[in-house]
Amino acid sequence: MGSVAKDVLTVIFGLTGVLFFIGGTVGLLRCPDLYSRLHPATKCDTVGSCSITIALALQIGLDIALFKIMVVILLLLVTSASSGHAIGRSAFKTGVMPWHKKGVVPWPLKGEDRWTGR
Amino acid sequence: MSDLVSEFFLVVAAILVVNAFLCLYRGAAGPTIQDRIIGINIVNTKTMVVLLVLSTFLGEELYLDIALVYALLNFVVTITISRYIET
Amino acid sequence: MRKAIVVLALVGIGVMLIYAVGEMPPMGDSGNPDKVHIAPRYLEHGEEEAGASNVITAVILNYRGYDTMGEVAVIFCALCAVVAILNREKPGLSRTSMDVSGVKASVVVRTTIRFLVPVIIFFAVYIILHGESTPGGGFQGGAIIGASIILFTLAFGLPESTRKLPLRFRIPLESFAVIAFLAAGFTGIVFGVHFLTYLMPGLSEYAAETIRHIMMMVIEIGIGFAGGIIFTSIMFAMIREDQCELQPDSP
Amino acid sequence: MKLKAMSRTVRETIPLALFLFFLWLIFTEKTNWEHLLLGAIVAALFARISFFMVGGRLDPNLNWKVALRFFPFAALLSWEIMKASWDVLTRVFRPSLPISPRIIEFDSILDSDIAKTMLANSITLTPGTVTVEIEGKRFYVHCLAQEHESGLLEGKLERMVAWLFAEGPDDMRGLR
Amino acid sequence: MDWTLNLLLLMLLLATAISVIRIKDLLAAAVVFSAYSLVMAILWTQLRAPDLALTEAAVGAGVTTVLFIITIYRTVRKED
Amino acid sequence: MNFNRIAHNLNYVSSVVLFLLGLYAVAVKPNLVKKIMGLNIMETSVFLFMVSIGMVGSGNAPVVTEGVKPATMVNPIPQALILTGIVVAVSTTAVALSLCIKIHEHYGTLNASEILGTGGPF
Amino acid sequence: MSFSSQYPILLEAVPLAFAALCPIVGMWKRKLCFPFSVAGVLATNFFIFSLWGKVTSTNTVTYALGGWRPPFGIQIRIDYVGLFIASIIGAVGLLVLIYSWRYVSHELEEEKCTYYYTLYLLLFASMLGFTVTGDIFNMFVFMEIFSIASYALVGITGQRRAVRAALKYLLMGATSSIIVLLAIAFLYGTVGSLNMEDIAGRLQVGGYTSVAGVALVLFLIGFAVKAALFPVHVWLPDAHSIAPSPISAVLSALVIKMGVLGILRIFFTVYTPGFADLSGTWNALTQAVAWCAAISIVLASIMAIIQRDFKVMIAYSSIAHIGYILLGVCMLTDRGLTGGLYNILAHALGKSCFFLVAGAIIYKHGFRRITSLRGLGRSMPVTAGAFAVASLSIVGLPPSAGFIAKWYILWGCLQKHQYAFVVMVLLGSLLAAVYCFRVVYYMFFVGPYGDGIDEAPATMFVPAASLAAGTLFFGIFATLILPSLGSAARALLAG
Repeated sequence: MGSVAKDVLTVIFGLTGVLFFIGGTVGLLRCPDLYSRLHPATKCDTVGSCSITIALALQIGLDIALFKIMVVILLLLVTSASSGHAIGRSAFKTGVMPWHKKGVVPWPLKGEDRWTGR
Repeated sequence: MSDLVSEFFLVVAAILVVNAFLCLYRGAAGPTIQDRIIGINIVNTKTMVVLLVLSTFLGEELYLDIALVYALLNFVVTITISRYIET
Repeated sequence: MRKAIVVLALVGIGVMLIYAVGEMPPMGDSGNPDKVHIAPRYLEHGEEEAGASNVITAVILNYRGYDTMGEVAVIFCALCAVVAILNREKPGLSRTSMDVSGVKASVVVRTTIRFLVPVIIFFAVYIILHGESTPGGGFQGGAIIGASIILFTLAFGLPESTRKLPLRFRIPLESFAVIAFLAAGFTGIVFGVHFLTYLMPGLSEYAAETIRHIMMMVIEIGIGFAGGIIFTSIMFAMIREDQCELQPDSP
Repeated sequence: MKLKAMSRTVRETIPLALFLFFLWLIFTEKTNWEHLLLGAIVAALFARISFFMVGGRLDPNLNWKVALRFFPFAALLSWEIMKASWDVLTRVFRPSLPISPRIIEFDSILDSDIAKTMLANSITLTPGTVTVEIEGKRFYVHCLAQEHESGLLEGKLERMVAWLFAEGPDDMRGLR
Repeated sequence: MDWTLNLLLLMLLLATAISVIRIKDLLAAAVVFSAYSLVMAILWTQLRAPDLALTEAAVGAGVTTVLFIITIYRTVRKED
Repeated sequence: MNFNRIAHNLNYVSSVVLFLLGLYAVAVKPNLVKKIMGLNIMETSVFLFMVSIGMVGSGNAPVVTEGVKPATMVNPIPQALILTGIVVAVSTTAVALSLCIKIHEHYGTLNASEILGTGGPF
Repeated sequence: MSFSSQYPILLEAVPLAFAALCPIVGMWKRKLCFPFSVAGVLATNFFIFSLWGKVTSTNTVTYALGGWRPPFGIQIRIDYVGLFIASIIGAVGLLVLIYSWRYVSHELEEEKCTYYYTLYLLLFASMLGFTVTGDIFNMFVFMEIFSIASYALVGITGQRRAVRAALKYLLMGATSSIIVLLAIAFLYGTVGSLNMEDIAGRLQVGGYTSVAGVALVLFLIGFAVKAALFPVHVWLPDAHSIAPSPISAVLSALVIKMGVLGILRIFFTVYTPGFADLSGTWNALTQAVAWCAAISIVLASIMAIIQRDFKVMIAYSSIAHIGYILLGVCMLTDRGLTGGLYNILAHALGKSCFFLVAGAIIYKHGFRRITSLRGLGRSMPVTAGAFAVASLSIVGLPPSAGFIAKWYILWGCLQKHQYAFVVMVLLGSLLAAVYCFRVVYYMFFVGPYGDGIDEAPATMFVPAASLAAGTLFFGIFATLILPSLGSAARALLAG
């Protein structure tokens, strides 16, 4: 691969990553409630960081640092999914109702007591 | 690494820091505590990516360890808070 | 009223500090007083004199090792202080509000932590052992070990953690860092050189350097593990809630 | 008897030790024999310690077959993740913000902890869905829009995970 | 460019510090405090101090924040 | 005052501002945990100040590697001192927080003006 | 290298080692903690007093840690003043430790006793380290150790007011520590060194003088909080009166002296008096400290008079005595400085005796009101007698050590023609007489007298009595140390 092509690919991947990150930020600021904020937080950031990692990897080449970056990214995948779940669960357990549009039933209500938890 | 690309990465890092600023707004203003955690979580992820970028740009692999520690401890804080809230 | 006085005093201090900052030598200049006096020697001869390619490690373990001994004594002291104020957890009896509430950690979190804890502790050990050549060292690794144990406690509860790390195991380890430092120092005294000298006289060069390496590594490991256990004990003492104490262990 | 138990312990520790040694190689970047020896000792020691900490093997459902099957699974999953992020991205940037979130619940066919964890994490990372709670086999998932809900209830991800861990009824497994 | 990044980080640091002091919910303040530590750590990589960045990430973001959270849960959550 | 140089020493100035913010929190905020956070902010500001002193423009981290001359490395001494400082800070924080827990057990509140009574500076 | 030349480091390393081993011993057998720590303090005392001969013959003993030449490594530097204070620490520390045996087993839960002794040994070791070190950052580290240990020891009982006092102490103490660290940062940024003598030499060369001046102010603020000087003394009355009595004794007798020692080191070793460029700032600051000290003498004495609680009264008296010491120091004459240093000894002995007596009374009877001390002169003759003798020293009457100290301080003020200070010192002594002799009056001259003797245990009254005897001894045989103290003061003033 020529050096110019590599640089172009780097820039493309980097810009994609930045786009995803900006998307995450915008989503975080625009979404109406915390459940919907979780979506951009967990997804866009993960993809964005993966994309930027690919851009970096193109520049680094096959090096031991690449493996280290991959370990970081793997860890990020696992932890961001788990922490997203943990945050969502803590809200769900404490009875935070999801925001919903008019006419949409946000939750197949089975028993009222679920929402009266602490 | 050519100069252009390193400049590009610095711009990326700066954009990410600006992004982190905006996320911090959610962290500081979010109505519920979970909102704040999400905001801070994103700030942390961005910080980590900035570290990765900086380490490549400065050519110092030393900073990769720091990024790894970030990823781990971000998780610790999130789990601690959410675990405490839900009980 | 009080606030006004405080703000006034703050403005006074602020003006004084800003003035001093304005008179400071320009930042980042390599001709500043602090960069021409002692630092050059550390940077140039740090590796062969002190035996660590990370100059910071060379400074904290060798040139200013006495400070680090004080630092270790500080965390030991903090542990004693916390334990003296809040008491130790009682084996088999102490609970946290999480344990009592009966809400178990989510299965996702539990499984993830189960997989992550070995990796985190291993990473901490890597950081401890490689303090001489890369950033990191005993204390940082210790903090990470502490964090991983708190994760474990959050997922599986305090009784489980205290069963895995019982008091009779933790108490000797807590003072291990200070003891390791003092042992290195007293070795020097036995050999008839100054306290905290790592190069022993009367040995061949290779043997002396090997012994220095081993001593520094023992100190790093000591700081790391003792630090981790100290943070763990502090957290256990702080997590434990007295009103839950009387409930016996579940079989 | 005791010897047998010991040999079982050793056998179950070895994969973890190998994994940790691999991590050590990545971390240290040095290949002289002192570092390798140190790495081997530390990896063995810490495999043993973690064995003690988590009280047995990391997970009984993990074996070599799962490790081999993981690679195609990961490839498929990353494609899904990419689609998901693009979807969320377009929704977020649309001025009208076309979302209509609700929480759905369904029963999973999966049984073991690790499979449920994998499914939950995959759901969290894929189209507009976040797992908010697991109670036994019942999953509670927050969906961002109608399409996501139907996509989830189709059960593609679940079948993938079932295939990965060789769980659930036979006709439900498979990569499609 | 380096200078700009430095300036941005310093502003971020000040913003986090001010919000730590201003937020009434102590738990939220603790969370923002961990972000403060992380920004500090990145500033330290800018100042070529990798050891300190590692320490700050491990101690400031990990141990100190966890201690704060534990304390807040054993005491009160709202500042009054 | 040397305003030109003040503008040049941006890190110094922001660390002074952080110091004042922390001191403000310690002195004025009624909540004890908030005070301790202020204490931490003060400490980090001093750390930032001290490490900035040792900075060399476009320097390298003080780790001896190939191709890096000692002359371009930053000063390692402040970094080593601050490492000790961070440990001291976290120890103080731990002791202070455990005292807070004990105080809450006795008083049921963490409001300094209720606990200490008015009149004291803290 | 001979073993005796290692004494300067063994001085701190030995108690630290005992402190580190104490929890392990306590885990094994809880009863052994006390003899173990006594052994540690005794061994340390041996090293301290063995150093006297060397220091008096060579003036300063230095020790390079790790074998590094001083500006590159940390140096231990024991001069006459340092050894003088170290000896006070050793002696008072030993007596108070013996005293605390019965007291602690009476007041504290059994589980906490181990950590009481550990913290006590850490406090002891770090005060010694602070006293003898020759490096400002090392000084900061030791300062933090003894600060944390004393916060914990104040609140160790876990009672309502104790915890409150401990937190108040902690907030002020930690703030002052940070200020000291900031000052160290400023100083390091301008001179690039951390060794005290090296800094002194490099400050003489000049450059960045104004920053060094600001650093001096910050140092002064920081150490003044530790020493409880007038405007920043508010933490002291609470902390010292509510702590367990042996701890009050150590805090009053030794820990606040560390702040004074810090000021001494900064004023006379780091920023030497002969320092040309900064002498204006330097002189102004000494004047300011002198005025603060004089105000704190009068104010604290008045506050002590209006107290009803016995221990709070003694605590306020400590603030007044810090005022005497700093007033003497800031007169900048050899007489005044000698008097200030001598008052460190006199106050350490007298004040720790006061607190031990108070502790014995609380142990025996459980009351703290001054008016309820009636008739104790009969029922507890040794304890009350020790109080009466020590109060001579606190008030400053012959033949006690306090008299010599006050005499020299007055002499110093007269040398500088500062008659306002003379008046304030005399007024302070008068007020001290009022609050001390009121207690003595209640003890000896007011009934109802109990029937028979009801004395505290021997491990409690013997330390108190020997401290009281010490005040008399150093009053009568003052010439044992006064001449060398005078020459040490002259050496400090010469820079």
